[in-house]
Amino acid sequence: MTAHPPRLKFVSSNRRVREDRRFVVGQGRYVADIVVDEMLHVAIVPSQHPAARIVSIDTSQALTMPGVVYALTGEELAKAVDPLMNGLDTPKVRRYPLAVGQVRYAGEWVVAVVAESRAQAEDAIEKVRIEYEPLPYVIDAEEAITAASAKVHPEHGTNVLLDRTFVWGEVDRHFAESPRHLKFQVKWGRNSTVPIETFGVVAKWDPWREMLDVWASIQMPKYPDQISRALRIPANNVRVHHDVDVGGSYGVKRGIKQTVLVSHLSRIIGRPVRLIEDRLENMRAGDAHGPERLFDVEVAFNDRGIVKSMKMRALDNVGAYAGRSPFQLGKPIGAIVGPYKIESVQYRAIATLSNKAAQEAVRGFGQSPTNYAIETAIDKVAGALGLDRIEVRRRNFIRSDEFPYLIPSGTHYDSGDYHTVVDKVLRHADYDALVRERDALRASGMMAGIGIAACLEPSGGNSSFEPLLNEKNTTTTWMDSCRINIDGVGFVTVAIHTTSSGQGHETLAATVVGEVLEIDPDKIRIVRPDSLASLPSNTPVGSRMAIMMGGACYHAAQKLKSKLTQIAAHQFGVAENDAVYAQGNVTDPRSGKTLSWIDLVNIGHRQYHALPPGMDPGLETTHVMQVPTATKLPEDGRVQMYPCHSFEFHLVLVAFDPEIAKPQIRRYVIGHDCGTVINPHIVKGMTLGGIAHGLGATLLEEFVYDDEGQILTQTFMDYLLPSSHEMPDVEIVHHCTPSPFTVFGQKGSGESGYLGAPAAISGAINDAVSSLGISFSRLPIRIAAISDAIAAADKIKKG
Amino acid sequence: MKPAPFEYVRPGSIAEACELLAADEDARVISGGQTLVPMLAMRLARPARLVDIYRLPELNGIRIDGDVLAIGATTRQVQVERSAAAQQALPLLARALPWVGHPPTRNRGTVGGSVAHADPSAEIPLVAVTLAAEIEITNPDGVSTMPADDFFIGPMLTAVMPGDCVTAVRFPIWRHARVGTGFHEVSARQSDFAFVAAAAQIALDDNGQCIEAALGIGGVGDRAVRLDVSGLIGGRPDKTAIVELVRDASQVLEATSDLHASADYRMRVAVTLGVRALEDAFRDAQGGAQ
Amino acid sequence: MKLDIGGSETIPAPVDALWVALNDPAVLIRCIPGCKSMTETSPDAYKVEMQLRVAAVGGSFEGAISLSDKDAPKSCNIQVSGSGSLGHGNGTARFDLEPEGDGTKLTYKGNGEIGGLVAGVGQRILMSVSKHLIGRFFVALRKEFEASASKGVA
Amino acid sequence: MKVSLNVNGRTREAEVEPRKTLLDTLREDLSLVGSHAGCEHGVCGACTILLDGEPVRSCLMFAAQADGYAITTIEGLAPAPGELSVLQDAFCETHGMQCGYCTPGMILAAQALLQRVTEPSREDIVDAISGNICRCTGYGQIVEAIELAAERLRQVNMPRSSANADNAPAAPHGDRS
Repeated sequence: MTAHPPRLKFVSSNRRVREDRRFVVGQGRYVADIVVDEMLHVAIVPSQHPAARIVSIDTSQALTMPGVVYALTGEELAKAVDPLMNGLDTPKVRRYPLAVGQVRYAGEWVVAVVAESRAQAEDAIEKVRIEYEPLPYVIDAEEAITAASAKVHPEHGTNVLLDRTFVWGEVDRHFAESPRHLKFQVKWGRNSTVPIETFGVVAKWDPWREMLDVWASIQMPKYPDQISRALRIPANNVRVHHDVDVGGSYGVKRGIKQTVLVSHLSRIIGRPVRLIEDRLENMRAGDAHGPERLFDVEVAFNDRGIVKSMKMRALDNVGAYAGRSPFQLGKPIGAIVGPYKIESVQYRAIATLSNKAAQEAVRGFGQSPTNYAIETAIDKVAGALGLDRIEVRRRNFIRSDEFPYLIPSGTHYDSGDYHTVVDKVLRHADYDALVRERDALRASGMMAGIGIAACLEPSGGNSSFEPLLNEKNTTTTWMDSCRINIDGVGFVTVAIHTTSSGQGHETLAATVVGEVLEIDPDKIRIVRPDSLASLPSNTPVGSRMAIMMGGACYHAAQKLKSKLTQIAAHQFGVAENDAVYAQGNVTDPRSGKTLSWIDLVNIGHRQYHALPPGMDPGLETTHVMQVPTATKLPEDGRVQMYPCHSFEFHLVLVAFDPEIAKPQIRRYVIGHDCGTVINPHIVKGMTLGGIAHGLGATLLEEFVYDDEGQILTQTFMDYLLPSSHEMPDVEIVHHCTPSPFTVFGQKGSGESGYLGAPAAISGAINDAVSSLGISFSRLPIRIAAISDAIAAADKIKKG
Repeated sequence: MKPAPFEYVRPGSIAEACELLAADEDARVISGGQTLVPMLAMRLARPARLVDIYRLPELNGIRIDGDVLAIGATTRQVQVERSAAAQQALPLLARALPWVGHPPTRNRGTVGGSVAHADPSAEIPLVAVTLAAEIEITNPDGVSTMPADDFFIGPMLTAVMPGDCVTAVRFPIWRHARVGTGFHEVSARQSDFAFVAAAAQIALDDNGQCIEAALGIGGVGDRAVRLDVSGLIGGRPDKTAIVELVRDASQVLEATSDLHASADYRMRVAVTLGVRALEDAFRDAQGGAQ
Repeated sequence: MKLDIGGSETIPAPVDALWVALNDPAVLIRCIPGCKSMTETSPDAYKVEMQLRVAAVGGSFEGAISLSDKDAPKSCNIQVSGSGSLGHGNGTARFDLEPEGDGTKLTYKGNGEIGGLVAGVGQRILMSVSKHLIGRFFVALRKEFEASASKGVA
Repeated sequence: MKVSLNVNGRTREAEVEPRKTLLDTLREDLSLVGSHAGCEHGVCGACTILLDGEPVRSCLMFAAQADGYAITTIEGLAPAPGELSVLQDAFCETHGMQCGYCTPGMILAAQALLQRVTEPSREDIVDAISGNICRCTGYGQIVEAIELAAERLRQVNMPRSSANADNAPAAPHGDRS
């Protein structure tokens, strides 16, 4: 299936990103910009308790407030809709958009009030009286999985949603045979992507046409299906508009509960209803929270630092409902050994409920915390042996001649050249000089450290983790699609079937189609039909658009090129293979005859008599693409996960004053290999943005709950996103190892920064404090925590 | 996040503003709104009436009044930042201002607003306390002043009574030939609330002896605190002496803990930054003579 | 979040008079900052409505106050719970009265738990606001007796 | 109450509640939806507009307070339909955005800087946009865009030379001081 064009004209060139033009003039069309006549607005009454029985709800006073139209309780809603989809087979963990009978976390949505304006709805929610009977609650994951803990869903019987141990390879033997072992614990704090746009949705039910129109800030696979199921209406009554710009997602724009809520309200009130989460609603109970994971890792290695085997226990605190989050323990199985030749792995994945907000998908879908744990392990192996951290990585890396490489958990890695990327980075950074700089900083009284992280970005997402963790799920495809049409005047329109959330899909599609058809991509129109007019798509989750949408566009364009060539060959009286397509025209080299684009358009659209026998008229082609390499259900706990694996190598110099302890990133170099780059601007932006996101996770960002189950980070004054001041200049070193499984050799590139930066930055801080005999094992590493630990260590030294 | 309803009034004079405030205990002053509006949006604050003093001409402006730099309450922070007179007369405030919020909030935020809201980590109140500024308060009875130290009580709490309106901040100008300043702050991000901020001002005589010294610490506890560093006066203290003095003086601080920083951290760093601010101020004063 | 309070105040009143005052809703309405009404729901239990205002911060609350373990006129426990737009809170405190000179030393110690909006966005101000409110309570309580004392003289 | 606002050179009237922010008024009453609500408490900067040439948070002021100023929104920057300003074009050239949500505020913050400072240093740029949070880009290409625009504007302005802060149109509104 690989067909690398000999020479790429548009792919990999520094073309402008076409979406940008509308954004710089303020003409993006976000969901909050959409105005539907007669639209009503929703505000939400949040739970103030981490766990409580709802004794009574009195909305009577609220209903008398100006502009108020309706007040909906969970009990009423639950009678009219089905529970939201639950990925795991845990039927008693039921989730509705509003709490039913009981609240399970502080901030949970309890009552929705609908009014003529958002301000009026907010006035009215203050008048809703709810009587609660507080119940025991559990916040900590280790406590939650004990038998004695308070149960978040008593009917489920336990807080454990998933507890599965996989053993891939001869772990016991490898541990027994290895001369050295070490174990450690690290914790990944509950952070997320927190886009600047919250989730928003407008729903309009038309009872006469039996049509639910939905405009939403959405990036969710199978979104219309889930709405239809929950609302118990036919899926072809749900029309999701894809021409809505999404103000950032990176996984979190799921919006099912929000959409079911407003859709139901529109259905019963008979007017369009809109919910744009405000920041408080979003931070407390939007789909805003990501993994919160505790790792216990044990590795077996030899005196040369070769890691033979690893045992990993990952305990994820997924919050009060199942959501999609437990699957975030599944995806890392596809790269469970990172870029290393670890021969066997024991992996215990535990997802536990707790009285915190439900987690949703976040950039990397669980890979980022796991990568942090793996890289920490490699650092610790080097530390235990007194070996150089880079050398230990080199010794363990899969070599470029070993691809495709089968890892113990069943995935083949497609391609890579890790050693070369590392060499390039070290050369670019002048590593020896960097070490000297660190040592000079130390000599001047600063704490300084170098951080190193390698990481793999599995890309081209499929859903193999679903059947792996839930046997009732037999999904083996996560297709994506493209349709191309040449109109009667000769202009090209490409239909793609996702919303825009910053990844430049329109640019990608135009570039790929332009490349294949050899026409100017800027002349190609890209459209996003609504979901009823769309071909199947699984959205940009799983770093998959370059591979899957790019692939679908490529194949659809190839089909179209072939059709044009066949039409011309028929006129020339030659076989298709003997006619030559170039820049939209087709030539018969032997006769020297040429048919121009316009000639071919004329035939395709108007001259049925000239078409090859049996060919359908019109110039339209469609391709629905299967994820490369993904074909089978799991066997014996092993499965081929994502097809492609980008590689990145992060090198960081961090310095800080020992007392103030505010880490300053002095140098940040990343080696980046995502195969063939389709648009360099986009890949660069993804890389830098991912690093900023990873920096946030390492130093600043966390959804914090206090011991009483209250969320302390409800605003941007306490949940801290990196600003331009915190972000260092990043130097990117490119390398290209094409994937053999994709049309141009491209791989995914949206997650790498977030995957590697936490390990690299925390590694640098740990290097800086290593002489004090301390290290930090919990993210985020706050300034005060560093300083306090240094002060304590100094005290012990002095004492 | 929409505020609860309120009435909006824009009085034509400060006298009228004070009458409005005195007549209605649910009325609040609004000026630049950079602190108040977020509280309104979250409905933490819910006045029935906002009395907008932002455009009262008599409240805006920076003027030197003998040995005092008087900054009108509605003077925008950016105006002070760009004022040559303020930079010259009040170098400590000039050093602190870039730490106040970020450029867009300084464009609208006022000096009086920052003082009236009394955030414990706010820089302008810290400078006011450090330099023993006086807060000018106008009410229907007239104009009075109050030492900054008495004015600030705790977070969001000041000695302002119903009917009172902060109308100016009067910062003393040090007229010595050799004045130096130092300002240090640490926060999670540069524009965030300070965990600790330290402001210092020193005056030296021609022989390099310290003749006046002030040090204030903000962010550590409920309010900015002026530390007693009079021990510096009359000497030419070295680093060890400064460290000891600040360490002793900082005993009066009471630190709070929150999710971002521990009380221990705040206490330790208060000393560290206090020392650094003083050292900078000495260096600055010495350099100023050359 | 948890909130611990504690302290002692000297009130210019004999123990018995103070005890009576502290059990008198009319006095409490005057002394509890922002208290708008107190309705007895059962012996020693009241429904209260409050309109809190501390500098820019303000909100209305509905709640309940009850007294228990009374050992007149020496000590009692007080339970408070309430909720409103800013959040909810509940707490218990113990009061001990002992004579001190002409007046009474009132010692209090208690803890509470606060949830909702203020727990999340108001942490930085909560402790100090609660101290301030307690302060206002005692100022008002002292005034009660100063007022009655001056009345007595007249 | 009725407010009269001067937005992008036009006088616009709206009937609003006193509690309505300038942001919501621009978006809902004047159909200028390029200014975005991100946090609504003054931290993210997505709602940035220019008030007499200076960037401010439109979520932190009420429409009732906004009369008498020259308000510029992102819709007021493009010189003609289909034509980008130098700064907007530079953002496109370096791809200084991804999802585009923070972009209008970011561009207006940069616009104010370039009006005041013709040769901004990297630090000037970083500081000028430090109150505008971008979750997508990591800021690198935004800083590049502003550097590029500054350079191009200098070239455009070369013959006239020395355009500096003192005669830039965006001086603070002295009429009110």
